[in-house]
Amino acid sequence: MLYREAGQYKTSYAEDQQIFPIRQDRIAVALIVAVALVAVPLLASDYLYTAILIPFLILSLAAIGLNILVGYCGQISLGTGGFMAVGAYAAYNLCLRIEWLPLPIAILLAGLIAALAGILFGIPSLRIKGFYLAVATLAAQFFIDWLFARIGWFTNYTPSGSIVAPQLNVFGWIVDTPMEKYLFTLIVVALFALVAKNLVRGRIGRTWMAIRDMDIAAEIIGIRPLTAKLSAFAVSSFFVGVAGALWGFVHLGSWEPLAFGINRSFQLLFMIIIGGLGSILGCFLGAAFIMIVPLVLNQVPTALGIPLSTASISHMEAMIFGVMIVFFLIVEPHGFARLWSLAKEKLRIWPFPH
Amino acid sequence: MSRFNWYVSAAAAAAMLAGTALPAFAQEQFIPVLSYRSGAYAPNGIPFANGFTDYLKLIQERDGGVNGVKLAFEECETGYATDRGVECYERLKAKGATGASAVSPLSTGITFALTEKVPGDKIPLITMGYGRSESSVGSVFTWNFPILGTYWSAADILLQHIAQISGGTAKLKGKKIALVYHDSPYGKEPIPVLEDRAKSWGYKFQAIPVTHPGVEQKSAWLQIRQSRPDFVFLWGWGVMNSTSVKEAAAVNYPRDKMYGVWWSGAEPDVTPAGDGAKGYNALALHPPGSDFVVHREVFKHVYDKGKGSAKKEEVGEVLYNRGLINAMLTVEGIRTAMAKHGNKPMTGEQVRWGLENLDLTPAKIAALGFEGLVPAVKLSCADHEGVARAYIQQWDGKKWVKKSDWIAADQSYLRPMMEAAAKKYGQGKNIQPRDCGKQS
Amino acid sequence: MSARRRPIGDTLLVVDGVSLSFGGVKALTDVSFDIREHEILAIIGPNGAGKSSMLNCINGFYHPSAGAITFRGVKRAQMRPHEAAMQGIARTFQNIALFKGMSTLDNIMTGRLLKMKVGLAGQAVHLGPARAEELAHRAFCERIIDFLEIQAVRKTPVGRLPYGLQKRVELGRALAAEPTLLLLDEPMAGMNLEEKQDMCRFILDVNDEFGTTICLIEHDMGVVMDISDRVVVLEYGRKIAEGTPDVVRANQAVIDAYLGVAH
Amino acid sequence: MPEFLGPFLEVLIGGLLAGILYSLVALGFVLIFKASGVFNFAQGAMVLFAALALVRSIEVLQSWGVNAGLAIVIGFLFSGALMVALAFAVERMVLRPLVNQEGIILFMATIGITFFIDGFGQQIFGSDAYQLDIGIPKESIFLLEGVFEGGILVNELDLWAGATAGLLVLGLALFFQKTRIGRALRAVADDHQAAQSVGIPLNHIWVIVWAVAGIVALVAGTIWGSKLGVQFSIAQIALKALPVLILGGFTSVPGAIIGGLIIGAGEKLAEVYIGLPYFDGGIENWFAYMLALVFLLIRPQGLFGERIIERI
Repeated sequence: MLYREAGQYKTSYAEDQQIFPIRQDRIAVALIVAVALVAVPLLASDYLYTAILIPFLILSLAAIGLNILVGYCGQISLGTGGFMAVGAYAAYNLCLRIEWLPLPIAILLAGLIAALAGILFGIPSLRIKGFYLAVATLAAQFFIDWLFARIGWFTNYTPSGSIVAPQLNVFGWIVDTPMEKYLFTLIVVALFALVAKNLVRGRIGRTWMAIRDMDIAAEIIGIRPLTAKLSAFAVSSFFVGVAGALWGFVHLGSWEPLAFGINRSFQLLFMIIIGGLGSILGCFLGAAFIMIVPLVLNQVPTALGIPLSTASISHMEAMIFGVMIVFFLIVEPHGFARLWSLAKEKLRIWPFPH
Repeated sequence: MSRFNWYVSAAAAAAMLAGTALPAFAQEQFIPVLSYRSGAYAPNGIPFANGFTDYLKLIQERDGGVNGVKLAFEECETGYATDRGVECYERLKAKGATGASAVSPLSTGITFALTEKVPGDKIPLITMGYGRSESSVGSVFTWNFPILGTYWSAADILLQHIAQISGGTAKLKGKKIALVYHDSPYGKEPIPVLEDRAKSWGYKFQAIPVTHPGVEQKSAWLQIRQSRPDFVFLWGWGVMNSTSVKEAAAVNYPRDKMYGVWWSGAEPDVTPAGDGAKGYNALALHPPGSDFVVHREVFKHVYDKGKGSAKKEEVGEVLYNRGLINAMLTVEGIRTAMAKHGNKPMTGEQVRWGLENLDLTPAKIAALGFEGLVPAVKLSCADHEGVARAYIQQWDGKKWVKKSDWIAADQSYLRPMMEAAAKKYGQGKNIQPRDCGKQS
Repeated sequence: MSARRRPIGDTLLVVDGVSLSFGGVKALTDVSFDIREHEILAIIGPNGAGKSSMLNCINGFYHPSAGAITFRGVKRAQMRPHEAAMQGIARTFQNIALFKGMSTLDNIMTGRLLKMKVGLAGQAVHLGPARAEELAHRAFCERIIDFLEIQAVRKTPVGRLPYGLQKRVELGRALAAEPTLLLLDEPMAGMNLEEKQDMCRFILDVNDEFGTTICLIEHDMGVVMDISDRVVVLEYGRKIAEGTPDVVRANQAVIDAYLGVAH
Repeated sequence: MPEFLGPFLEVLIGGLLAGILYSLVALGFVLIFKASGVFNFAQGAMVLFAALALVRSIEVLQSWGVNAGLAIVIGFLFSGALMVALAFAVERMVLRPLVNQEGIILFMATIGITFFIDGFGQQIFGSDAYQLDIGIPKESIFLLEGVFEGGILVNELDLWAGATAGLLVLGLALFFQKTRIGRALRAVADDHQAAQSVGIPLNHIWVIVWAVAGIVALVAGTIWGSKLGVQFSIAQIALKALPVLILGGFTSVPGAIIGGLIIGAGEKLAEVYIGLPYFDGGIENWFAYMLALVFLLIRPQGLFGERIIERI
């Protein structure tokens, strides 16, 4: 009864094409925004910001980027970590070499540079598909890892190869406390999530999905596979690159290439499979899940009086992720996002099933 | 984006609140333990973590804590990954009555990341025998404590040793020295010293990287076989060490011309190579073995109660002992702080003071049961390293044999380098160096 | 058939001596015919006669090994399918080629992709021009949805629709492109009588209301004879007859090859 | 003899022998792909799992006082049985529910299997590094010492690996050619329907092929484990086998061998002659991938790929 749309009539296509056409959803979203912007800053501890919320938000953004490529355009990539690295190192070098450049602009430019890298490594997708492409994207991952570890220029010849992000100065707003970092991340991620939603529900999103669902038919209705695939690589890498820059600048503060290694790529892939391929909401759900499982594994057994060793926890983590991946692929390839919308459909007619 | 999401955050928040509210023993001193017991570096991470936690358990069981203040600790698995290390740090830094006392990440990469974070959180960062070399300069790196040695010290000690056995630094002219290193901040640390000395001493220096995790070294060692360096320094970690020793054996590079840093000189680094490891040298920060006083105490108060972290026969391994020492330094830092601030849980800031004023005299060390394991060490505002000395040990196929006297790092050479590097770092970060003359 | 609103006009597309072979197997041999503006042309023939191959040549999916295709007076070189689409050729498939993960509405909207012009940045903010454009095209697609009577399944993923409806959606997607020439590959295959009647009506209405030229492949002779203006008969990759339904019906070669078998 | 030839040959031979080790892992991939069209990302994890099972069971048996030789035999039987059990479990719990799904979905499922096996194996068998010594000699041999100064270095263990790989390929070839099951497997590779008509249910075929791949993983694990010690890192050699597959083709057993040789030799030569002198080294990690990628763009079906592969 609480969640029903009866009585909500749409009198124009514009109304019908809102992101959240149902009133309850809009209320919920408004509530979440209020909670995220007001309640969280009032209540949260530094721990919540720095260990959970900030990485959660940034990884969600990277997952959105990856989902555009995998979930919307159907091109699998195992090189996401590499493109995050491109974003992070590009932002670092832009800030380092062009001192007057405002940080937000540097991050956007870093995203564009990552997009260029994405296009470059996306070119093979025109000839190869599926796991051949997956292997090709691994080439990108390993090459980029090497590039930043080995070519001193990118790290300003730091002897250790570890680089330190500059102070976060957003047009005069010095972002340094965890709360400020959280708010900054929240704003950036929310804006980009909106942009992503706009893209996938518009022309370009339909282009990608057409390529994903049936590339031959897509070509016959006039879609150029070249532009469609490369635009997906570019947009995806842009998001991923921005996320990489945030990861380095806001979350880590100091990093080395291993921070963007192949494990990161797998982690993001897990997020979108578990959260839901082809769903922006799913990226957030998947990221939340991946963030929360280790925490639960840490807290719950201890609370129950059966403490696990850290090794067991990390093994359990791997096992649970593995099982969840297989589970979702078998039961619900659209992940949490679909479960959520099924739940909504049920709620919509509850308590009267017909 | 959805209410589900909000529930999740709310649940997480609740869990956090519960988590922080849970310890009813509000008067505990909390020590975070960043460890790695799984993944590619587990063989080295496990003994270290065992030693570290065993010492804390010893203090708990035998003494009931430090000066009556109970210790609490929690392990967090970093997998030797920087991002997970940061996450662990964030997760643990605010636990306990007063937050984390001090953090020992056992990873140079994590150290670099945390160096940026600890000044804000006011938690001292103990990097015993690793970390940023220039962080030895305490006036700039207020919160870093690379006690007992840095990689620059290690490189210098190795160079001194080979100069000595070659018959003086002049004899090194024209010699070739290769560094086989873990391609990470850790492995890259010694390069500046080795390059700088190459200029003045006239040896040829060649750096050969090995990519994480270090199981692929064939090309590196074929290269060494061809270029025939007079000495090979090894800066490896985890499986990379044993692989290097094996590959050296495979290409017949004389093992006794190989010198590992003190992180490449533990049992798991040589035993996999079997007889191939015979003759391999490594730096030792401290001797191995379980016949020191502290081990007797650990057996008596921890293992006999069935509370040990390791198997009994693993007690006394090189890295186990290093874990013990690292934990002891942490505890003594806390104890020193209590001497000034009273017997209650110390904040990170107070522990920092304690570490900076740490003065472990031989008598104190003996009392702690570490006689023969740890040299006398005194830290100060200017010097966070305290003492930088090591000896060369050689693997005889069964055990490590001491091959040289203790060699102290040449501070007259290293200090100016460290200070210059620290100054550069400080300028980049706008840090005003503390005036150490004024500090008590 | 009632008097049509738009009389059959000039030649729109000329197929001139087209041959196609796959690794030695000849799919089409020297086929020539033309398609005239506003007409409904049917291509018939027994299984394996090369009908689908012919359509594939016309929309650039296959490249003829010999011969030429001239569309609107322009002789085309090798072209890709999307180029054919840009020139105004749309088609449906024998085995439905819809985008299964997308809703009916989205599928039909993909037909409008070529008409949408707002750039990436515009779409990203989704205000002003992008929004206006989206709404305008939505309105157009809604007209098609109304026309095809699939309003009820507007938001349903097409993978879940019954076969007959999927065929309609596919037609809708082709129509959304406002094609000059519409190629339909067995639009009524696998349908029951009622569905077939609906489909016939849609085809005739499309032809009548929008003046779309239609070239279709169909097996059901009754349908073919009813709705087409002219018929081209293929057998073993060769054209054996061409003309109005009545002429073709009377052709001995056709009777032998095809109708004879069918009856 | 020109002076550079000795070192060159040495790097070349070293690379070829390293390549054979990659081939051993690649073989497992090929078997599964050939028979079930599944790109099994878990092959590397299976190598680790098998090696852990082997080394730990030998250790336990010896601690019970079983003599070394017998312990090794029982250890092999036990780990072999475990790999067969794993094949059953994978078929029942992953492949069967996912039958008729797209290749890419199955691929992602095997990534899930990878993580599960990694965690499970380490949880049961421990995450430390273990020594595996089943008596394979590990000495270095120096060939042609009269011709080149210092001779050409070859490692005995690598020679053993080469011989094992050769035997394995021979065995697999016989298995595919001469046995009824083998022929059925080949039929499956071409056409699932045809396989049904041979009279072996598809499910059984999957179990068999996963079990065979498991045994191959055990062999690879034994050799890699003897070489490197059994620890987590050997799961990551799977990543080295991927370029080999692309080069050799996904369906060709000889392709896996030849591809391994080319990748092994190529990356070592590149590292020694390009990487270390000009780029401070480290290029071998991506060089194999780049080599494979360039190759892929020119010849998508691989060296020995049958026809044009259905690129899903």
